[in-house]
Amino acid sequence: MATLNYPKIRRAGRWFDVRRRRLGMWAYTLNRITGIGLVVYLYLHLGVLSLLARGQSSWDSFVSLARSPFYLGLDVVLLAGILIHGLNGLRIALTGFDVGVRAQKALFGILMLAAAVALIAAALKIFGD
Amino acid sequence: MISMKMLEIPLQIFRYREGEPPHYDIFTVQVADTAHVIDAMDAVWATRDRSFTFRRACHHSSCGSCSLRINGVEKLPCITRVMDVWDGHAPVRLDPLRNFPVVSDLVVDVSAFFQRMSAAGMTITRSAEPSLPVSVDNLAVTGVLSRPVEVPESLSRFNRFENCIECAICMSACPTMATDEKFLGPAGLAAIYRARQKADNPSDVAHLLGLADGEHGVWRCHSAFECTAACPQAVDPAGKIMALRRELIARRFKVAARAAAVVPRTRNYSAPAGPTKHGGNGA
Amino acid sequence: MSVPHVIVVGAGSTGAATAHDLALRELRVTVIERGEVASGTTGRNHCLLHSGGRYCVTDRESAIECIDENMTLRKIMPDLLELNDGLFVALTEADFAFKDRFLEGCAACHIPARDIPVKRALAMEPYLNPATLAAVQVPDGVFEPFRFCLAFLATARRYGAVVRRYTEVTDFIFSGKSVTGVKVKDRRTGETETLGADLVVNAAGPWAGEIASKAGVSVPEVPTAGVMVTLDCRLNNMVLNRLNKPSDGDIVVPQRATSVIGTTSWTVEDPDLITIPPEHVARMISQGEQLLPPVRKVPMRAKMAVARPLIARSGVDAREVSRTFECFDHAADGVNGFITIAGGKTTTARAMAERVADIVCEKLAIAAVCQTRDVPLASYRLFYQ
Amino acid sequence: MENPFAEEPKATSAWLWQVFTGVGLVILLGLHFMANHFIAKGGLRDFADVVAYLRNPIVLVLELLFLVFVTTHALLGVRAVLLDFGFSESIEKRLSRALTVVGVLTIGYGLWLTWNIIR
Repeated sequence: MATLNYPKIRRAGRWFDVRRRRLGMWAYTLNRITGIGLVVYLYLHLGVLSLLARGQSSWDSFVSLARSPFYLGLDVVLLAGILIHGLNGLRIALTGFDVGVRAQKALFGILMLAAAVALIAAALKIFGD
Repeated sequence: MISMKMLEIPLQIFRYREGEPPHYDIFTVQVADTAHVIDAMDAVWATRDRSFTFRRACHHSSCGSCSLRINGVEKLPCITRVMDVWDGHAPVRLDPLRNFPVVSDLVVDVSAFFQRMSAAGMTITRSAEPSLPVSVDNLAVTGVLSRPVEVPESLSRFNRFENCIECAICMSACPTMATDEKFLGPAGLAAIYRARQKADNPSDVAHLLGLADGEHGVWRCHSAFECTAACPQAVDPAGKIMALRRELIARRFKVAARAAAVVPRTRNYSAPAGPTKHGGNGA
Repeated sequence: MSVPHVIVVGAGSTGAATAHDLALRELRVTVIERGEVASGTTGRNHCLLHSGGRYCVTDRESAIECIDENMTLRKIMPDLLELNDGLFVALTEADFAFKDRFLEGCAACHIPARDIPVKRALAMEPYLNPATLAAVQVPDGVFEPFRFCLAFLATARRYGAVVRRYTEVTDFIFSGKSVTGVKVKDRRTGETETLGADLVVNAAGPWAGEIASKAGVSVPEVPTAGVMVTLDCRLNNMVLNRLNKPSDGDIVVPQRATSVIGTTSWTVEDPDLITIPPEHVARMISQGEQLLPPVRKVPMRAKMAVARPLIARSGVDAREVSRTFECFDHAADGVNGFITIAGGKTTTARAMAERVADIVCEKLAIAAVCQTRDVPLASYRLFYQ
Repeated sequence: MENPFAEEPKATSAWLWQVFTGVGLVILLGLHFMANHFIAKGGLRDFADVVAYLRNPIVLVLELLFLVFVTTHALLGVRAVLLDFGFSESIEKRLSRALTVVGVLTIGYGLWLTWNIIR
C-alpha cells in the first residue's frame, strides 16, 4: 500500500513550524534559530579577527567602522541571540539533569525575563556611550 | 426523557487516496451537544461518505487507535467533546497524525511506533502500585489512601495495565520526531524507562540503558516537552526522558570513578541505581 | 490437492480467533475487515473477562463456557490481562436473598467462588458502598479488547494468515448453490476485486445479518445496543457486580486508570449509527453510584454504545436471551460453503473459533485438531510490524 | 527478530560536553563581553590594546578556553541539526568526522591568530 510520505528535506525543516504548538516548542525553535545564527556569527567573527594578523592599521580602521550606530545595532541583535540561547540552554541543562522538569515552563519564563532585562540594560549601555 | 440538544456541526476532514493529491472535504453532521468528536466522525461515515476511513476501536481511551489532530492539535476524538473544540462557526478541522505516513484519509501507518514499543519491550501490565485516587473530592491530591487496601487471598498483588495506551500522539507532537526518523520517540523512551523500572536482571537493565543512550535515544530530545503536554494519559514521557538522562549521567560518572580507581576499566552497568523520583507514578 | 482457502469476514474477537484457529490448523486464511481491527462490537467492549458468575444462575451454558475460557485465556495471553478477581456485592435484602442461589450456581458451573466477610471486601475496595451486606469473590478479570484481537491476528499471521483491513465484502460469488468466493472493495482506493474461497466464515457480529443477506440467507440475530460510561479515575481494584440477575448498570469494570459502568440494553435498527440516549447515561451514573458512592463526584471521561450480536429467541426479552453462541451452516438454507458464527462474547471468542473451525474442517474433510488452547499468543505489537 | 534500535554508541558524553561547555560559555562570554566590549573604551579595543590584553596570561588562558568551548559547542550543535536530516548511518559518521576536522582547523586557526598577535 503506497502511502503519503514527505521527502526528507521537508521533514528536516519541520522544527521551524510552531503553529499550534506550546511554549516548549517555541523555546526549541528559538534555541535553534539563535544557535544557527551564532555559529554563522562565530565564523564571521573569526574572519574579522584575521585583520589582527594583518597589522595595526587594518584592525584600527575596522574598529572605527564598528563604532557606527549600525554596527552597534547589530551588537544588540547578537547579544539578544546570546542571551536567549545561553539562558534557554540553562533550562535544557537543568531539566536534563532531571531538575525542575515540572517547572520547565516557569523556568523558561523567568530566564527569558532575565534575558530581556539584561538586553535592555546592555542596549542602554551600548548606545549610551 | 432527558432533553437532548442537537447540533449541526461542520467538519473539515483531510482526505487522501493513493495516487491523488490530498485535499479537505467539509461535511455537516448532526450530533448531540454532549457528543464526542468520534461520534461526529461516525456520523460522517454512516450518513455522508462511506469511503471515509479512520481508525477506532474502544471509544473510551483504552485502545489508542483513534488518535489524530483536531484543529491542528493531537487529541483522542473519543474523549474530546465536540463543544470543547468547536467555536460554533468555523468547521472543526481533522488531520491525520504528524510524523507517520498517511495510508488514507485519517489512517496512518503506525508500524514505526510499534517497532519502538517492541524494542523497548515494556510489558503492558504492571503490579503493586496503588491505582485508586486518594481523594475523590479533589482528584489532584496524591498520596496514600487513609484506609489500608488489602489484596484478595487468591492474589499476591493487584495488577493493572500501564497508563500508556500506545496512541502515538506523543510521536506526532514531538519536534525531534518531526525531523529525526530514527529517534526512539517519547513513548519508546518512556517505555524503556518503565521496562527498566520493572527489570530485575542487571543485563536487562544494561541493555535498556544502552538503547536509551544510543545516537537516537534520550540525548536527541530537544526539551520542547510537547509530548507531555499532548499525552492524554498523563504518562509524562518528557519527565521519563529526563529521568533516564539523570540515570545515564550518574552511571557515566560512576563508571569514570571506577575507571580512575585501581579496578580494571569496565563498562559494567551492574550496580543497581536507586529509585528515581518519578518512580511512584510511572508510564 | 492444494491447501483450502477460507475467508473470514470480520476482524473482531470472533473473526480474529477464528483466523488464528484455522491458521494453526494450517489452512490458508484471509480476513476481510471493513475498518480497523476491533472497530465494531469488540472494540466498544466492557473489557470484562467473565468468570461466568454473571450467568451462573440465569444461563449456565454461558457460565460454563466463560469459566473454561477464562482459564484458557490466562494461559495463552497472560500478559494481556488485569487479573484482580471480581466481587458480587449484595446491597439490598433481595440481593442478599440471591446469594445462596448464586453460590449454588457457581458450584454447579465449577466457578471458584468465596463468600468473604464484608469487612474484608471493604478493605479490598475502599470506595465500595459501606452498606454492603455480603460479598462473593470470583475469578473475574479485565482484558483489552483491541489488543486481544491484535494478538490473535498477529499469531495467525505468523502462521500465514492474511489480514485485509479497510476492505468490505460487497457480494458473494456462486457456482451453482455453492459459495466460491467474495467480491471485495478496498475502501482506501475504491478498487474492487474477486477473491476465491473454498469456504466463507461470517464473523461480522451484529453485521452478520447484513453479510448473510448478500449471500441470500438470513441469520436470527437481534442487534442489541448497550451504553457504557467511563469515569475519569479508577475507583475499584476488582470488577464489582451486583449480586443479582443481570440488569442495567449492575457492573463496574476497572481498567487502567478508569472505571467503566455498564450497561443498558435496547434493540437497534442500524448498528452503524447509534445515538446514545442521555437517560441511559444518567441511569449508569445513578446505578453505579449504588455500588461505588463516589461515582457522581468524578468527571466522566467517555461514553459509548455499541450493538451486541444476540441470537433471537421468539418471545424472549433481550436480557433473558442466552449469551452463548451458535454456528449456522447455511447449507441448511440451501447455500453451501458459507457458515455464520453468531452470538457469544469476547471472553468465549476462542471457544467460538474452535467450534466453527471444527465445522470448517469437517466440511472440507480435513483432519486437523484445534491447538489454540495451549499455544501462547504472539505479542500484539507485531501486528503492526 | 532483528532489533533496529540496538546500537552501541553511547551519546551521554557528547551531551554532557555540550552542557559543560554551554555553562562554561555563559560564564566566559559574560567575561569576554565585559572585558572586550563594556570595559574597553568605546566598546572595542584598538590594536595596541588587544595585544596588551592578550599578553596577560590569565586573559590568554580564558580566551583560549573560550575558543575551544565555543568551537566544540557550535559544531556539536551543527551536528544535532545535521542528524535531523535523517541521513544514512555511514553519511552521519562521515559528517561527524568532517565536523571534527572543521573543529581542529578552527582551533588551529585561533591558536595561530593568537600567536601572531602576542609574539
